[in-house]
Amino acid sequence: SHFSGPLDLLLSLIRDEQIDIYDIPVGKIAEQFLLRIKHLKLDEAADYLEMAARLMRIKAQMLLPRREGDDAWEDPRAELVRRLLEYQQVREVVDLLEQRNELRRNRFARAFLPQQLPVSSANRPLALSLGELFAAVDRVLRVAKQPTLHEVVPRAIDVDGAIGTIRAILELRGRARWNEVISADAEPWQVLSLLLALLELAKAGELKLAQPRAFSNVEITRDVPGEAA
Amino acid sequence: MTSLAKLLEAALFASAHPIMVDDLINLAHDKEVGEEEVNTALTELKEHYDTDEHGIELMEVAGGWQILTRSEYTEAIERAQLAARPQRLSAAALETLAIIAYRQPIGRAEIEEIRGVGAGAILKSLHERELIEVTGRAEGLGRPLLYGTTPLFLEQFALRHLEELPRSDELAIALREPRPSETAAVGDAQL
Amino acid sequence: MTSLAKLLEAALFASAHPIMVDDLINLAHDKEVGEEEVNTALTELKEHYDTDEHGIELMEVAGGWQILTRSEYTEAIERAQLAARPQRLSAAALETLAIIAYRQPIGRAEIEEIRGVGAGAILKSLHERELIEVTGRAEGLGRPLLYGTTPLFLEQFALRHLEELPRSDELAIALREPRPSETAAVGDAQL
Repeated sequence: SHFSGPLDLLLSLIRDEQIDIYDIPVGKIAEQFLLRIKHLKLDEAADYLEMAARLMRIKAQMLLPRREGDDAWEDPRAELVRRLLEYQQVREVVDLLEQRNELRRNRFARAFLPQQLPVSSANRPLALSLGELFAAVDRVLRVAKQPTLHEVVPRAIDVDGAIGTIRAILELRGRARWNEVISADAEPWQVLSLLLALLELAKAGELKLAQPRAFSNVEITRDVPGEAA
Repeated sequence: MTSLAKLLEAALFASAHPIMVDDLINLAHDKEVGEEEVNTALTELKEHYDTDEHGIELMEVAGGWQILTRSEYTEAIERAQLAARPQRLSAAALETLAIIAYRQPIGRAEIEEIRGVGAGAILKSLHERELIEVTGRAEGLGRPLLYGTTPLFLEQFALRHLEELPRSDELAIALREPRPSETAAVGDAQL
Repeated sequence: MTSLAKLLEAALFASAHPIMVDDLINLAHDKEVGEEEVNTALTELKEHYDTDEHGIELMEVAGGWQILTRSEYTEAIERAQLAARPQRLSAAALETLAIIAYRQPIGRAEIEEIRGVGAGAILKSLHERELIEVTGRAEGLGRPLLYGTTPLFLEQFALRHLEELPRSDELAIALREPRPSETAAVGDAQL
């Protein structure tokens, strides 16, 4: 794919359709996003599916009734707009970096170097000061982990978020495999969140989990009410 | 050419990377030679390459000076397999570099948040190419590694220094300006 | 210079090895350019370097043609490299050195645990610089090497003895002596 990620794809859709980024018709764009990732065979990539799920969530939030003149109403699209604008700026910098990189790629530096002098960095004179050493001590003190105490990182696991993602994906596809709902280099907390979310949903009877063989991919199937469990 | 310019030329020819002005001053090994003299000699050398029509040129890059071949000869040299251009970076790698260049020091989670995709493999490969380095660790939980760009990044992107990149508020937003009512929601969208 | 001479200059500059005349002819990629034209261009380039007084010269060496720095500058370049500004230790190296100074004898695993990053390369370079030395081996599985500081370390920091390092109650967690209860676990970490 020539898209570098879901935001890239989304931005290109918005441009192609000449959509006002501050007033994205979420339903329409979500549909097109799904069509495009299916067409590009990206619909098995966790990052793209997550974006699809996010769009579906925003669409659902947009449909919630709100009272007339409700000042506290926050546009569910605001966060997405912020991220798209931020990403747009990244793309601009990339264009610039690409130009500069081409400028340099098209020039060769000197390749032949005279015999390397027997001056390894190790026998160059050193400039050391006690002040620097104490500053280093200070840094170590400030940032050092307690030796031997294994820190349990209470990183908030986001089970609700994972539940939302799984529900949205199953709504779209009916079934999915483990590696399709989480990216290969996910952080442990993300894996944990997903696992807990799957167990939660299985317990609630919303889906079925199956693993044909030990260590094989877990298959997630939506459990349609009325169908025999 | 003056003897200082000749000396600088010899030294620049003996290096594959830019040489800092301070190091060029040291090279002269002469108390009379300071920054001003070196800059004059560099200008002399640069003008000589430009006006005498050479196949090489002197460029200011990554905080120092470097002699490079002129771009019009690149294709012929590569075709003759006398030297090869480095591979282009992928769009994903360039995006990651752009984010790090502007936000350094920055951790992996923040990069992933901005790009919306995992960054582990890309960070590893940028690190292997010595375009980024670990500059420290963040405070707080998990103490994630923080990344920054290297001098080689400046060199490979023909930048004199990081400040040569446009400030984030100078980046034109290709999309239209927010309406006043929206400013709050999108105000912190800058890099 | 003629455009052929400029092309040859760029190629000779960019090539890691001397280039044979045949390859220089190929480089031109032009049926009109044969040995005679290349030799003329080489002579032009050589004379340009000689008469314009450059810091470099074109030489015919075993295997072909090559641009080299003039020998009268070699010494200056070498001297400059030798007298290069004194190097500073990186923040990472200083931190590692600080940990070793306070906790010696200490093993690599414990250092890595305190700093949270690998220490192999840094230990090697501190060792090469003779700022640290192996003082023994720990008990336990693998019998890991233990490091301590050297007399040169004291000399470099103008310390008479290690006790001159401030060792106060304020020295918190990382640099304090391990509590007895932690010792066992520290030993484990050195596996």
